[in-house]
This record gives sequence, structure tokens and C-alpha cells, in this order.
Amino acid sequence: MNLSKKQKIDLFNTMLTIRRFEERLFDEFYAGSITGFVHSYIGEEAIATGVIAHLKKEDRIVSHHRGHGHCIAKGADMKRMMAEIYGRKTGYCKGKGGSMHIADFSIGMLGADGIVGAGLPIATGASIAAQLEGKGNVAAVFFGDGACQEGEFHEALNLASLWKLPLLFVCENNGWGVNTSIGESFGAKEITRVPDAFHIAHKTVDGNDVERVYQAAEKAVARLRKGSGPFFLECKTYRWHKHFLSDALPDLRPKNELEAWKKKCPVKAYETKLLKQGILTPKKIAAMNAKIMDAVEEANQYALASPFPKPQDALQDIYSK
Amino acid sequence: MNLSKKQKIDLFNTMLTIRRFEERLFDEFYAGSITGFVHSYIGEEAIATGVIAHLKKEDRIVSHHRGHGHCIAKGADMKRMMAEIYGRKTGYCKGKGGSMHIADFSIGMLGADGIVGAGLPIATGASIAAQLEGKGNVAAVFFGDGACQEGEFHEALNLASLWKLPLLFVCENNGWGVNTSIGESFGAKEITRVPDAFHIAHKTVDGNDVERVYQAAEKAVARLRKGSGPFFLECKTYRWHKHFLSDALPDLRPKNELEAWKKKCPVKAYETKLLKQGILTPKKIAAMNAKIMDAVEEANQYALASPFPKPQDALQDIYSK
Amino acid sequence: MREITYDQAALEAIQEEFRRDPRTVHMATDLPPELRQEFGSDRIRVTPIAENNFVGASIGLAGSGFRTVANIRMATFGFVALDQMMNHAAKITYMFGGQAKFPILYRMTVGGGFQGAAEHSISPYSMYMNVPGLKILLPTTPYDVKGLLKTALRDNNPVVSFEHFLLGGTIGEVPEKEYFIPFGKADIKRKGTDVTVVALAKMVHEALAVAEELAGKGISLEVIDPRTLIPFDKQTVIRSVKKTGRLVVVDEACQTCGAAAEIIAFTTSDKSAFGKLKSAPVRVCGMDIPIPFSPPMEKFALPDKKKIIRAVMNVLGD
Amino acid sequence: MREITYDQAALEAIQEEFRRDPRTVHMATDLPPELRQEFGSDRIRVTPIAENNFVGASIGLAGSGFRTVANIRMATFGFVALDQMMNHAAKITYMFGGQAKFPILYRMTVGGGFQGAAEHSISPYSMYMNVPGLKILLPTTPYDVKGLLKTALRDNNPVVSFEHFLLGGTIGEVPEKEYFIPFGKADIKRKGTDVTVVALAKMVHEALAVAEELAGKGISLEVIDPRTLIPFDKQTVIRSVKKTGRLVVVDEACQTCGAAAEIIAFTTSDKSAFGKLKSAPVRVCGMDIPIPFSPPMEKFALPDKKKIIRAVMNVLGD
Ligand SMILES: Cc1ncc(C[n+]2csc(CCOP(=O)(O)OP(=O)(O)O)c2C)c(N)n1
Ligand SMILES: Cc1ncc(C[n+]2csc(CCOP(=O)(O)OP(=O)(O)O)c2C)c(N)n1
Ligand SMILES: [Mg+2]
Ligand SMILES: [Mg+2]
Repeated sequence: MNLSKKQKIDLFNTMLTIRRFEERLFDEFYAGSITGFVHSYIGEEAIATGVIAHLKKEDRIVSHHRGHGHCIAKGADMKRMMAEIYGRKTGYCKGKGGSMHIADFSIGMLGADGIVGAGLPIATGASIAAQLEGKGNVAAVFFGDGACQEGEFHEALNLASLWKLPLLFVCENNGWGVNTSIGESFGAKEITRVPDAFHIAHKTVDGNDVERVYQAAEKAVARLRKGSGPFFLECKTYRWHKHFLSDALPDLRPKNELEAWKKKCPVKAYETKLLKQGILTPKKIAAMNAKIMDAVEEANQYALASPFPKPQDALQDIYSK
Repeated sequence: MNLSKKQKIDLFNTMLTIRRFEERLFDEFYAGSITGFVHSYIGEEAIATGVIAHLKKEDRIVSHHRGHGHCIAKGADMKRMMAEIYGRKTGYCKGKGGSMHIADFSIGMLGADGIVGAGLPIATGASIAAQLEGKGNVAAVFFGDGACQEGEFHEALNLASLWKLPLLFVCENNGWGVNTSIGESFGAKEITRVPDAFHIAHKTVDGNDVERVYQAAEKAVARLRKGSGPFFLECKTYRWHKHFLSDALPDLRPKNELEAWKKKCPVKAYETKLLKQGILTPKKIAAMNAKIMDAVEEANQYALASPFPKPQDALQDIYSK
Repeated sequence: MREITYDQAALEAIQEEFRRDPRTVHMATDLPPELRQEFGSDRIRVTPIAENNFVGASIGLAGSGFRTVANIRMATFGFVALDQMMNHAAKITYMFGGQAKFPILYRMTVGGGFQGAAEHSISPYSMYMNVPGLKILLPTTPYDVKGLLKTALRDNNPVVSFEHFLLGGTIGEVPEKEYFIPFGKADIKRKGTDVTVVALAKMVHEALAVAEELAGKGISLEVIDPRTLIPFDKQTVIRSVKKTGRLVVVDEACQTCGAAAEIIAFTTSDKSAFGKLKSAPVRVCGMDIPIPFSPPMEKFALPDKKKIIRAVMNVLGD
Repeated sequence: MREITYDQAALEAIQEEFRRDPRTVHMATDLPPELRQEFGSDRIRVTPIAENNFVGASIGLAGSGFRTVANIRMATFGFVALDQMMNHAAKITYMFGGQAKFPILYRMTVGGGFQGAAEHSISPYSMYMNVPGLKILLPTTPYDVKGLLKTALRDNNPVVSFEHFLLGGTIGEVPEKEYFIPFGKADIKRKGTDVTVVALAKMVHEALAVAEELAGKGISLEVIDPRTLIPFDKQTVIRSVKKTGRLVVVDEACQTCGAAAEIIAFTTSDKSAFGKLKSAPVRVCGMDIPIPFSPPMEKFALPDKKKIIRAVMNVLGD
């Protein structure tokens, strides 16, 4: 399908929003206003953007430790995200979750999660629900190349294949798990060989090219809605920051690798393309950017102005009524 | 490689020994002399026999819940096996293990095990040891089709592929896990698609044809000894008895399926073949059988004559010195 | 009143609630034929042998508005699934700030005494008790299992029901009429005045047998079955101990860090109960060893009536 | 004496033992550069992210005559590996009748206080204590971690070392000369007469700070660090309680069924200690909630000096 002008601008806008959101947050993190484990999605924005563009509110997603991008793309409120990351009462999880555990069930964002691979079984459940409801809704699960090493990956592929679950596997293959390269940690030269073994349709795309991701996801989601079973979309990409912001371990990845990937910045690349196509102008971009910066700053201010939870609030939400 | 007369007779002898051992044991079980969970290997004897024929004492194996055949083929002492199954002090595990937990580390039999899939990671360790020792020794792990559904399977394949471990995966595919068929429980139409995804060499053979198993294992083990990495051998077979002898659940597998497989009895088929080839005569078979029956009966009597452990023996062996 | 088996009572609870609520799903590696027949293969699913997957899938289903019953079978298989159980099921309500409900019933069998050996004979409920966020049941009779599972199937949280392997076939009275047993309400299965005996799982029955036997000798035991471990009805235990001044806790699970340790700890930490204790409390637990296969050793490893009697005599000062 | 960090001390223990015994292997998802440099890639292996696999592979290596150090990193990742840990590592020596040795050292970090939130902040040692067959360490100082790991690396059993996440960078005296700390020998980190304080993991340091503070007010605390949870040096605790008549147990882990419950249970079950207790023992533990992310709530959930002081005053009858 050809993308409309509006669609293209929307994609760019989402990517830029994720980028600006994280940049703002990092300033605060390095200034000491935010603590805990914060994993950056910068460099990988095209994936969440291109995939989630096809999902409705009723479609459910499960994310991983690097989850800000998925939240934003699914339509989460940046104010409540930021407040959560700051540990404030007004955050999505009332300050109980932090960066690694943001969820918004009301928009089908079933949560970021800190255990590698653990979103996969949960997502099979979300897709069973979609299947049972029979309304053509789907589930999507985002996970890294590292998650493919855990047995949970295998079990989820098997179940999805067997039960023809409407589940979109989105592997964000950034080539590394912390400081271990995929070559050192995964025996199948291409990850997609594994879903292929389970007869799961798959495709590998440049995860830094938002239109490629968009187009591949479009076909995949259409298949899923028709009930044709799961789809596996591998998106090759790269993480720009350390594994998590305050990681004490040095980043051992080759410097030139990072430099090369930075040249393939998904946001910049799309900006250049849309400028060339005349869909955007420098002025328009500046306006978009300003608007995003305002929204991000608003979120930041909202978080800063929000109260911390009371100590005793820790005693709430252990159980649901 | 062509099998010598002696090799053929040995294969037949091992299979028959496993068969007679279990038959004897079942009589005792149904008579009430033996308690606990006893899983029968009858119908699958050709696999342990054909594979382990290529293993030396220094090669290590890991078995699963259906482990009697692997023990016998690896050269375990039937007296101590029987005594263990009876829970006697003279058993391999001093009565602590029972049928599901027989091991003889002195001959490289690292144990039967009751958790589906759990032998796989343990076997990767045994093969790392072989690799580190650098003497061309190998490890082999036996597991059912059911075990392929657990994440432990995936993780073991990945590690073996990645580290080129001298590990022989022997999948005893009997088509069922308890009352669930492989078709209902595994998404890859052929199991070997999964090791294939990890670039692990593989072969599927008729697991009821001991020479086929033998020949496939011969090539596989030779490869392993040369350091060419893991091998995956799938052996198609069938279990004749209920999942375990005292299983309260009815056997829900189609009756005709069982009948068909019984016609393909690995022991009977090989007997017929060796008779045809003039390698065995009815007289020789009778003699072999009598000798095996004697040995099995000796084992049985040994077990029966052995004392039970003292209650306080339960307090020993929690830790090694 | 009609008498049915424990397993039958559990099944009835599920049947009744599955009839009431179509957004319920059953998952297990084996097929419960009665359920499949009545509710069909969409709702009654046979899973691959991948416990961690279906324990996790239950969470995804719950977060999507479905209620799942996931039967893990033996508790030992549950160890394969502890990532999803402990890192997720137990924590997901809390760490997401209570924005969603996770109605899940996990079932598994515990216990020894059937020559299952070390792997298959285990009662790990205290491990689950140490990770907040789960509710934990320990039903000991057909009546209790039905009433507790019924309540579980209306609860909006992950509930884990530990059912002793050897209780499944036991028979007891179960009303035809619908009933629910609230969580956090211990059952005083026998009233008494001399010694408080808190017994767990199958040991409730051994304790009751001992109580009967000792009654003949003029010793009166109060036998308390907590029925739910989380929440735990501490007050009933404390009240009883304040009355009797003596406490014996009987549990088949390994002694160290078992539920029995917790029961003694919260009782002795309670000032009023502590003040009334006439003698040191005693545990009668499974030994701190893996369960051996061979019957004489297995019997030695597990609590029994004799050991309970010895403990009772001990707290009575004999 | 020279001072080094806790992490450095742990590393030294491994280096020394790896030099001594070439049949030693290190596995973890990350690369310890000093070890890799000295011992090469055959022995120092970076594993895939598959904890259950390398926990199990350690067992196979052990059964084949190798000793493995498997670093799981955070205890929360250990839940992925509990099948191999609980069903196998803990039981394999026993269920095979002691015919083989399984020398393995498992390491993982525990604890909260660094805004890791519910999943990454956990201290599940009592779960491991409930499954017999493992030896369990809880080293709290650079000196202890080196001496205990040295002993672990000569032990022929699976040993699990739980190391508090926030202790890794702490500094302390560690002799240059080789030494070993035996298992099952508690360390009385401060002698005292009024109250016995048994403290675990990082809480040892909080308890010592409280002891120092209260000493100024004429209250004398005896602070006991058990150092190993299995085996547990019960006698040192009991002896101390018989002297002081008062017991406070401080642990960051969740209270219910935690190690603190066991410590209170074995102490109050001891007739001689029970007889000497002047007041009900008190636990100061992590609350029975998942650890929340936000600092005010996280602080509230964990024990601290104030809470310890309150407990001490409580057992002293104030
Ligand atoms: C079960 C488990 N093991 C280890 C970790 C520690 N850990 C967190 S993220 C990570 C790397 C994950 O790599 P990948 O899945 O590729 O995601 P990426 O960080 O590259 O986006 C590791 C090892 C964890 N969180 N959970
Ligand atoms: C983790 C785990 N889940 C479930 C079981 C119960 N169980 C024992 S054997 C078995 C079936 C195994 O099937 P397969 O691996 O094909 O071996 P087979 O019995 O057919 O030889 C099951 C489900 C178990 N022992 N361990
Ligand atoms: Mg990655
Ligand atoms: Mg099978």
C-alpha cells in the first residue's frame, strides 16, 4: 500500500516524539532527578512506530525492558509516563513501576517488563484472548534478540504455531544483549530460521527504515486479522546508548559499529526522505519539533509538579478487589 | 559400515535383555512388590541399543523418565538396577531413587530423570566437559517428543550449536506425551526442523529398526568425536504400555495405532531378520533367551534378597563430603 | 448429605463457575474430559508440555479480561514455571499500580507418601508464601476444596491452590447447594482445650486421628486447619494458643523455612500469645531432606501420628 | 591490613581457586574480563541469556568431574532457572544415593534500595532454604565473601551465594594471606548483653550502626551475622538468646516465611532458649509487598535503623 502524506507525517511525528521524550528524560536522569534502571529506545524508534501504526486500541501489545517507544506509539499519555518514570503518584502505576514497568491497559498496552523473554508467554495469552473474542483483533509482542535465547521464546513460537494465534512477534534485533553479540549467543545465523521451523510466516526488514517496517507490518497484521496464524517480523536495528543509562559496565561494542548505525538514524533518515519528497519542509519540521518539545516539556513539568506517593501508599494495590 | 555377525548378535542381545528385564519387572509390579512410578521402555528398545552401541564407558549419557533401556545398554548392572527399583539398599541409589532415578556415574550413565526436558541442559554440561577434556569423548541425551515442547530443549540446541558441543541429541519420538499426540502439541511438522534452524546436522530414522539406528548413530558419533559439533537423531517409535504402569488415567491412544506398531516390534523384527540371514537359529535364540532370563531372574532374586534401607539411612547422602 | 470425592468436588467448582462465566478458559497438559465435553475445545485447552508458557499465558488472558484455570499437575512441574509465577503473576497487579485485574486460578498437587521420590514429592507452598501478591489455598476436604475454589473463581487475583496428591480420591460430604468459603478464615476442625495443633494439608487428617486417639486418654487437642495460607487467619491460631497455652504445628513440607516456621514465628511474636505459652512450641514437619523413594526411608522422612503424639506429649511436658 | 571491595574480594577467591584447579569453569551471561584474560575462553564462558541452561549445564559438568561457578546475576533471573536449581542441583546428590559429587558455586545478587522495582528487588533465600540439598551463603563483608567463597570452591556440593546488590562496592579489610571461613559458623559481629539481634545480608550493617547508636544510651546489642543460612549455626543464636533473653531478627526479605521466621521458630522451639526469653521475639523485615519503585514507598517497604531501634525498644519492654 502506498502511504498517504498524512500517514508519512504521522510516522515521522511518532518517531520524533519518542526521540524527544527520551532525550528530555535523559537530561533529567543525568542531572539526578530520576533513579533506577532506564533503558533507552533511541535508535530503534522506527520499529514501534511502523508496527503500532497498524494496531487499534483493541489490539494488545506486550513490551520489554526498553519500552518507552512502544508506550508512546500505542498512544500512552506522556505526562503519566513521565510521572511514572519520576516515581510520582500521578504516574501510570502510581510510582510503583518506574521506567521498566509502564503499562496502560486501557489502550491495550499490557506492560513493559524487566525479565528477558517473559513478555512472550504473556503475549500468547493476549492473543488467545483475541482469538476467543473473534473480532479480528490481534496481539503484538516486542522483544530483543537476547530474548530469543530464553526457552520462553521457543514455547511461545510453538504455541502460536499450534493454535494459529493472532500474534505478531516483533523481534527488535539490535545485534547485542548488553555486551554480548548475537553471534556469540545465538546459534541460528538468522533468527527467523526458528519461527520458520514452526511454519510461522516471517520477514526481516531494516528496522531503521520506518516505511519498510510499516509495510511489512501492514501485511502481517492483515494476515493476523484474517486468522491466518502468527507472523514473525524481525527488524534489524541498533541501540545508541549503553544497555541502561546508569550501567556500571563499560559499553564494549565496537565504536565504529555504533558510528555506522548512527549514520542510519531512523529519524534523520526519514526526515531527509520526507524533505526530498517535499512532504515536509524545514519550517514544518521545526514547527512539529517545537510542538513535540512543548508536549514533552509539559510532561516533564507535570511529573515534576506531581507529588511523590506517600510512604504508606506502598500498601495499596497488592491485590485487586 | 557393515555389521559383523557378532555385532548383530550383540544388538539383538541388548534389545532382548531390555525387553525381558522390563517384562519381569512388570510382573512384580502388578503383583504389588514394586511401588512408585515405573515407565516402560518396551517397544523402543532399538533406540538405546543402536545408539549406545557406539559409546565408550568414557562417553556420558543422560536419560529421562523412561530410562531402564538406556541403563542396560550402557552396561549397568541389572542386579543393582532391579534392587533400586525395589527400593533396596543394594540398589544403585541405595533405594533413594527408584525406577525414575537410576544412575551409574562409573559407566557414564548420568541418570534418569523425572522432569520432562530437564536432562537437556544437564547433558550440555556433560558435553562441555567432554569438549574441555579434548579426548574425543562425547555425550548423548535421550528425550521424548514431549521434551521438545519445553524451553529447555531450545536452550540446549542453541548452546550446542553455538559452542559446537560434542552432544548427540536422541529424540525418541513415540508420537505421544501421555495422552497428547505430537500433532496437538508441537507446531513444527517435523521435529528436526528445529535443530535444523540451529544448523545442527540431523537425521530421522525408523526407531524400531535397530540397524538403521545403529548406522545413523555410527556416523553421528564419528562426527562428534572429530569435533564437528552436535548431531540430532530423531528415532520414530511407539510406546506399548500406558504412560506409566500405575497411571490412573486411561490410555486414550487409538487402539489400532498400537496394534500396528506392535507388528513392528523392534525385537521380533530383528529376530526375524537374523533368522533369515542365518545369523541366529531358533536354538541359539532360545539359548540367548534362557541366559537373559537367568540373568534377569538373578537380578530379581538379588533384589528380593536385599534388605530395605534402614529408616535412618534417609539421613545419609544429602551432601557429599 | 451426599458424599463425593475431593477431585469431584473440585471439578464441580470449576463446572459451576465455567457455566456462569463464558470468559473462562482452562489450560493443562492433559485433557479433563468432562470439561472438554461441556465447554468445548476453545475454552478447555490442552497445552504443550510448557508450564511456564501457560502460566504466563494465563496472565495475558487475565490482562485481556479472561479468567483462567491453569492446572500445573504436580508442584514439581511448577518449578519450570516460576518465572511467570513469581516475577509476573505475583507482582503484575502491584507493579502496574492496580490498573488491571488478574483473575487466575493455578492448581497443583503437593505431598509425598506414594513413592514418588525426591522430584515428585514436594510441598513448596512456603516458597510461594514468601513472594507477596498471590493468594494461597490448601484445601484438605471435598467440602473445603469446592468452597475454596468457588471463592477463587470469583476472586480477581492470582490464586494458587495446593492440593495433596493423596487427597484427590478421598470422600466427604458436599452440599448440593452452592456455597463459598471465604479466604482467611481458618477452620477449627476439632475443638479442644489442652494443646493447639495447627495442621496443614494431609496432616489435618493425621492430627484429627491423633486427637481422637488422645481424647481417649483425656488429652484434648484443638485442631486448626488454616485452609488458606495467604491470607492467613492468624487470630484464630492466636486465640486458640491463648486458651491452650501450647502449640504444635504439623506440616509435611520440609521444616526449614516452611509454613510451620511462619506459624510459630507469628504466634510467638504476638505478645499476648507469647505471654500465655506454657511451653516451647514444637514443629512436626517433613525432614530437611529430599524425599527418598524406598518406603521405610520415605515413611521416616514424613510426619505421622506417632510423631504428632510425641510432640503433643512434649508440649504437655511429658 | 589492606582494604579492598567486596566484589574484588569475591573475584580473588575465584582467581585463587581457578589457579589451583584447572578443572574449573565459569559461566555467566556477561564476561568477567579479569577471569577471561587469565583463564581463557575455554574456561571463562559467556553464555546465552538462558539461565536455566547454564544452571543445568553446571550440574552436567559437575557430574563429569568439573567444578563450575555460575553467576546468575540478580536473584530475580534465578526464577527462570529454578527447575534446574530445585529439582536437580538440590536433589541430585541424594536421589542418586551419593554416588557422585556436584561441586558448583551459584552466585546471585539480592536486595532492594536502588529503585529496581518489584522484579529486580528480591531476596528469595528462604525459598532456597526450604529445598534441602543446597548450602546457602549470605556474605556481608569483603572479608566474609572471600573466605566463604573460598570454602565454597572446595566444597563438593552445590552452594548458592546470595550477595546484596548494594554491598558489591563496599570496602573492608581482607588479608593477603589465604584463609577460609567454615560453613555453619555464625559471626558475632558485635558482642552485647541486652538484646540479641540476628541480622541478615545488608541489614548486618544497619544493625551494627544501631548497636553503636544505642551503646551511647547504655543499651548493649549483640549482633549476630549467621553468614551461612544452610547450614545454620543455631547454637550461637540460642546461646546468645539464653544470655540476653531478647531476640530481634532483621532481614530485608519479605517477612512471611522468610529466614527470620525460621530463626524465631528454631529459637522459640528450643526449650532452654524459650525458658530464658523475657519478651516476645520481634521481626524487622521487608514488608509483605512487592518492592515499589518510587523512593518514598521503597524506603517504607524495607527495614531501616529506625525500625530496628523500635523493635529493640519493643523487646526491652518500652
Ligand atoms: C531472565 C533475565 N536474564 C538476564 C537479564 C538481564 N538483562 C536485562 S536486558 C538483557 C539483554 C537483553 O538483550 P535483548 O533482548 O537483545 O534486548 P536489548 O537490551 O538489546 O534491547 C539482559 C541480559 C534479565 N533482565 N532477565
Ligand atoms: C516439567 C514436567 N511437566 C510435566 C511432567 C509430567 N509428564 C511426565 S512424562 C510426560 C510426557 C512426556 O512425553 P515424552 O517426552 O514424549 O516422553 P514419553 O513419555 O512419550 O516417552 C509428562 C507430561 C513432567 N514430568 N515434567
Ligand atoms: Mg538486543
Ligand atoms: Mg513421547
